[in-house]
Amino acid sequence: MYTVKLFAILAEQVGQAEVQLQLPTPITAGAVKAAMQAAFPQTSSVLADCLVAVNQTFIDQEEFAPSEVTELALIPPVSGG
Amino acid sequence: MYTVKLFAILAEQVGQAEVQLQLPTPITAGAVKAAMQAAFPQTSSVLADCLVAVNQTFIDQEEFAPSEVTELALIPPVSGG
Amino acid sequence: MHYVAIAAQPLDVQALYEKLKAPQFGGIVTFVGTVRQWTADVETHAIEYTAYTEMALKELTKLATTIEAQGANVVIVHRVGHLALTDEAVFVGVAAAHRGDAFKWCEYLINAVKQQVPIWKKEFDTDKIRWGGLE
Amino acid sequence: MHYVAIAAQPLDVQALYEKLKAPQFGGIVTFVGTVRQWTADVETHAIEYTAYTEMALKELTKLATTIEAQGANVVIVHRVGHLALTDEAVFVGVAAAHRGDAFKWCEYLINAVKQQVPIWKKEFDTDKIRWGGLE
Repeated sequence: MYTVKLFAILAEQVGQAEVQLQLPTPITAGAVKAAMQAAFPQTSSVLADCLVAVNQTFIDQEEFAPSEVTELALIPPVSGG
Repeated sequence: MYTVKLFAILAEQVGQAEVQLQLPTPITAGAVKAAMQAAFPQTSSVLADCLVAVNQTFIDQEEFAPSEVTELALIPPVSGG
Repeated sequence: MHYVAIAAQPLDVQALYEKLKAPQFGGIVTFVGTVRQWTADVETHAIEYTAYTEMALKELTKLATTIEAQGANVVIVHRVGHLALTDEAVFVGVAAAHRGDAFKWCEYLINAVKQQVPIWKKEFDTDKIRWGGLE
Repeated sequence: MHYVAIAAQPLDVQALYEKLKAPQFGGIVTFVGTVRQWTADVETHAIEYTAYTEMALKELTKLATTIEAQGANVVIVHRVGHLALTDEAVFVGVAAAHRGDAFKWCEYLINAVKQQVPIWKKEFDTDKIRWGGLE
């Protein structure tokens, strides 16, 4: 099980600031979003617009071995400024 | 005789903040600069780049009757900011 | 040297401006974003900002160092917490030798902050609550 | 409402910034020009600014009202007198509803100030005295 940090509307929809998710190897952005959607279907529409961050860096198509992953996060559309 | 205000390098070259000049009618930018050059030839090279202000507004080709002229000034290239 | 921060307390605009000053940089451009009352016909009362703080600091540092490498001082601070009308949400400042660069880099930075730094706003409007970026 | 001035005393950046704030204007861009040490290989120690004050105020007011008519608050203050390195020579601030306008108008205003407002600088450089605008 991996801990995935949640923020903003995503954290509100789930009622938690982080969740535990089962993920396949290698870890990819698509795998994190698919596991989140399966576990918390109410996040589905927001998830479509989320990015994934591994170790506090946005990822796109990269693949990660479990040993490379220290911190996972789902990033809803940002709106600072 | 008309009082003409001087500023910056022009005031330094003449050693005065204003001068008295005889001007033809109508009053024009060209006439002010020509009279200044005749009276103070040492200002010649700076004068070439000066503008003239009548009543605190830059003038170009306009002509003024004496009764319209409250304040005359020679404006060296500006360099604020 | 750049200064970046995620701040839980009100922004001290004067103190942030002072960090930018340097004898070699004669042009200082700052952008401050404040909580605005009206967006078209939607009236806003307050905004709550949250951040993924560690990652936001990393992103801000990347942005600041990229610009500073071109010859500039950069300060970026984003507020989090509950903000009222006219409260400062973000300060972006650039000091450079020439004003054209300072304007260009400051505008680039605030646009980049809005696009890629993990900070979110929850807007308390008269009609309802809105999450920024979603509608 | 705009605020323009020719100031014999040091500029209070914080106070000038505060004049710009308004609930309807969420983006505030300011430009501050300070006395810079190096211009290419010329080293500057100090600058003395003088102005044709009454006319400068008229020109600043024209500039400010033109921009404010498009929906903005404008503050422009230029210092006169003897300034040392890093002293503030000019403050130009624009508050607008949208940041793109605030950046565009602020840059327009500082360019216009430099081109058409009767203010002059006498630069005390290591090698000699230079009048701005002449070489």
